[in-house]
Amino acid sequence: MALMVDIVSWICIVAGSFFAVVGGIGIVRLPDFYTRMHGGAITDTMGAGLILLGLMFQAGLTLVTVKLVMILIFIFITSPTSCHALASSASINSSASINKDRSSYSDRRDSD
Amino acid sequence: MEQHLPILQIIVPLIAAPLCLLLRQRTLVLGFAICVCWATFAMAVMLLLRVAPANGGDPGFPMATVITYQLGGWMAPWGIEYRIDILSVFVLLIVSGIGATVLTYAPLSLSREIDRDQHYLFCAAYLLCLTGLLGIAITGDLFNLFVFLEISALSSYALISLGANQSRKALTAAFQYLVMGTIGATFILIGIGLMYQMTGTLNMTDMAARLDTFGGTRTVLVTFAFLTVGISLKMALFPLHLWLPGAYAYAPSVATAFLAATATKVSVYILLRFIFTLFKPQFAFEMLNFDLGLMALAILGIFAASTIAIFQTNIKRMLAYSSVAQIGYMVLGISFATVTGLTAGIVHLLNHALIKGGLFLAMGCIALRLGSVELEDMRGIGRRMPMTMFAWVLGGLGLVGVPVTAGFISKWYLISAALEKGWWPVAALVLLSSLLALVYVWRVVETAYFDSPADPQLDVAEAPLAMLIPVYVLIGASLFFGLSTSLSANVARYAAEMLLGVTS
Amino acid sequence: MRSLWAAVMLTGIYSFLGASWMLILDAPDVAFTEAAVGAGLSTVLMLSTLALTGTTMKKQATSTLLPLVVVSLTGLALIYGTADMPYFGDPTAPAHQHLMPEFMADTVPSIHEAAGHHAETGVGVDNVVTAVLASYRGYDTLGETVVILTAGIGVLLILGGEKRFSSFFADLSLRDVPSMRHRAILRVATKLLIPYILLFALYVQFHGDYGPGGGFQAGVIFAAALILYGLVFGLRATLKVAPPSVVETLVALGVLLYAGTGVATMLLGGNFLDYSVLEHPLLPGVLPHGQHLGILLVELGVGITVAAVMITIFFAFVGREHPR
Amino acid sequence: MNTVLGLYNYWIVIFLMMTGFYVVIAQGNLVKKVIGLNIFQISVFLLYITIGKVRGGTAPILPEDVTYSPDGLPIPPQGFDGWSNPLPSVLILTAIVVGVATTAVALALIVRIGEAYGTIEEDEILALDLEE
Repeated sequence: MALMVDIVSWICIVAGSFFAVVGGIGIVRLPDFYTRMHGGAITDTMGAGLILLGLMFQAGLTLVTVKLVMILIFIFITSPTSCHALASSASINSSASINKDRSSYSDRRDSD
Repeated sequence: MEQHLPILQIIVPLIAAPLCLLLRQRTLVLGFAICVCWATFAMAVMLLLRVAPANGGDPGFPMATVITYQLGGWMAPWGIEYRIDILSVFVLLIVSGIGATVLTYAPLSLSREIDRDQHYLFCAAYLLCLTGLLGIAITGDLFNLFVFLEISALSSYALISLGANQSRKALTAAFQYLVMGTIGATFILIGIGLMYQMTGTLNMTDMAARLDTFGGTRTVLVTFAFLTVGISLKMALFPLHLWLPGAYAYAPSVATAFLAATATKVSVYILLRFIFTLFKPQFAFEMLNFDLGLMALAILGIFAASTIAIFQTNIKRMLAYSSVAQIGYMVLGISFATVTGLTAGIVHLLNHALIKGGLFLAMGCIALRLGSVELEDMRGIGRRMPMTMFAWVLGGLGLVGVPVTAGFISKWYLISAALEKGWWPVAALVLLSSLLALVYVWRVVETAYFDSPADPQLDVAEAPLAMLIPVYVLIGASLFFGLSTSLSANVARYAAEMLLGVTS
Repeated sequence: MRSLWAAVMLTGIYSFLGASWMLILDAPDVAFTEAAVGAGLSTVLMLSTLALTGTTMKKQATSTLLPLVVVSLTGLALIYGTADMPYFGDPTAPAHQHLMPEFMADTVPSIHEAAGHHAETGVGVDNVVTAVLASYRGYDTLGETVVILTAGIGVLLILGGEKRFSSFFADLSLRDVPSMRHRAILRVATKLLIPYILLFALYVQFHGDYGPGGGFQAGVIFAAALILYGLVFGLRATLKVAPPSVVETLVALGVLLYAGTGVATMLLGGNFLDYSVLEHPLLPGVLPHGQHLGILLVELGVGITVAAVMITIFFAFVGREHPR
Repeated sequence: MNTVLGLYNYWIVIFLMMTGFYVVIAQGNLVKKVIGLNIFQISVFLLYITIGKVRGGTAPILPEDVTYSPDGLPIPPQGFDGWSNPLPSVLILTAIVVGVATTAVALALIVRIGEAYGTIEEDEILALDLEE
């Protein structure tokens, strides 16, 4: 049983780390602001969520798990909110910067 | 309550600063702050009486009295310890005395140079700066010294930036000071960290004792370098002086007078503590030939800064360069590493504080009436503000080192220390540098007395009495210590003997 | 790096990584503070400065040779200095042998013992960092609180105090209205979060005896809650919650509480900040006594001052905003 | 080899410190200078924390059920050989506060300089000062 829990927890942690890395790559490589935000969101939800879940399995039914659940809840509140704030302020203020990003993306494609 | 005197010396101005924020009302705060400053001075005098030898003037009396105070009731080296010897009390006296006199002078000058609704904040910052400087002089703990160094530094950045009402250059000067001061402080922080790593303690006395057993040579060497470079930045030792002229030239008159007279002196005190208490002179001077380097820098600084001072048109800036040169004299005295040399350096702490404080206060009077401190605006000022300019001339003579002034005493000790060691070229250079000082002082005197006023219509009155009295208190004190050396030079001599571990 | 925004954000990330490193090196208190201050507060302050002064810098034209030489020399000197250092983590290093055993064993001698009086020894606090911070070296922490006070006064002197707000209000209403529509989600989320942030601040404030935390961290978190409120609900609403004059009073009161504790210990016959004399007859076993009471009071003073100063600084920066 | 393994942590920290120091003195933009100061200081904090680390030690926070060895020292929890040094942590807590205080004052000055000169580049400010 303990082995099972260990295996499940490590699968979660490794998968979470994998998504965090994928999100990081996304932030760097995706073409414009909005798609990059998608990369950031992956890190927040799948990455952090799975790692926390894995840690919960490690901790068992203790106070630590309660704290981890709280962290998870707060991430689920703050992450979409900050994404929303970012996206809305981008759409209000800096349409120019998005266009610029697009053009730089097409430049890059041309040169590839 | 008497056994708590050491801590009261610090926490009275410390507590007064937040109280200024609560009082807020301008006159109330100013009056309160002035009272607090004088109370601080009174406590410093009481401390002197407890530390000084019972039979006053007799130079043969051994200086053994050291007051310690355990903060929090924890024994040193675990807790923080206040440790007051004759040198600390000497610096405490200088700082609190100047602080009280300058603040007494302040109200009128402040109303001209700073918004009235900022005066309570100014007083709070001034008291914090005073607290920081006093806290440095009194503590026996290296990290505590760093904390108070930063209190005084942060408040002086704010004080200097207040000159922005006159000239925006005050802002850049304050920023430059902030960057260089913070680099200096960070160097000191690195030094403290390495010291702690090598000795496992922060108490300076304990550290000095443990350095003998645990001192890995190379690490201690680097530690020494970082501590000295850091403090040299803070005390504007040539060539690390670049922040000082701007900062003193554009700060409000009151802030300039206070900082010029005290801040760099306290830094010199820290240097003395590092070299003599922490590392022992044998390490610094015999192993490293540190004295020769220090002497070269000092003499270079004296000549370079005095020469630059001659070409300044802004008189506050000129006096600031002169300050850099005077720091050179103090460091030169230290670099001799003899009792006479150290006496010269230490007594010059007091003499220069009085002279420069008096001169900058006189400049504040001129700024009040003229609205300018440029040389060309000062033409003929000697006849219109005779009292102020007379004080200025007396102070200027002190800078040159004319007999009967305090400056003469410093130079006398300096030259005799050089001759004692047989280094007559150094003595000659000191005399030569006085000529440079004479040139820049004379330029002002000539313009003030022998040129006709730029604008004869402009009505310029003598400065008010409330400002003249503090000016004359400082200038008068500098003359007094030029005549009677029992207080200044003898105390300095005791301090020098204590630092070198000589019992006469 | 031409974009200052990016530079500031990277500094914040560096500070955060530094904090993680500190955590690995067994300094949770420091890591906590560094994350809250270096990664949080400093970044916010720098960003608000950038909002006022522009976000790009021009290309570097000056020569970089001299700085490079200076820096290399300094670095080489330091590396030379490491040669005689005890190795990393060496438990026999003098730093871990001299004062530390007494700190850990809670057997630091006090002047009461030196004078031959019987007295309870030690501080009796589980978090040794807190014990050293608030009691053994409590005076340094008073100095630290005064540094914060100095920074608050300095920023007020440089940027001007509350007087600026009166002129600021004129165009404030204009600026607030259009953005409100887009902020519905933000406002709900913020309202949801702020109570928990405040609760967490209180927990950190009063839990410093047992785990990482203390007045400084709590003050920063408390201020962060208010700054968040200000960012989302606008300055006008924030000024109603925390009027600048009240905040300024709190700045002073925090320091006075700390220093006042010290004065109280002096009046009770101990040395300055000697908490062991703080005994009282009220509710034994419920209210803290002696060292515990002293630490509680001074940490509270630190927390109040830090929070109030941070809010003051935030007001000063925001109140400065250009009406362009 | 032993030396490298024993001291590498210090060297990394020294490299980081010097990076910050370089930014302070080489950059002409005032905000960049403050950023450099920040990096410099954070790295010095890391130096202190490095000094305080004891191999096999744990954070100096005693668990509730702590037991003491015969010589009065608390016994570290299972899996650890000792305690890391609390003193550097305390010093750095103070130093962090000093650092942020300096940063705040510096940034306030930059805001005023930006308003007074219209630029925060050092060479442009210098040129403007010389014009006067």
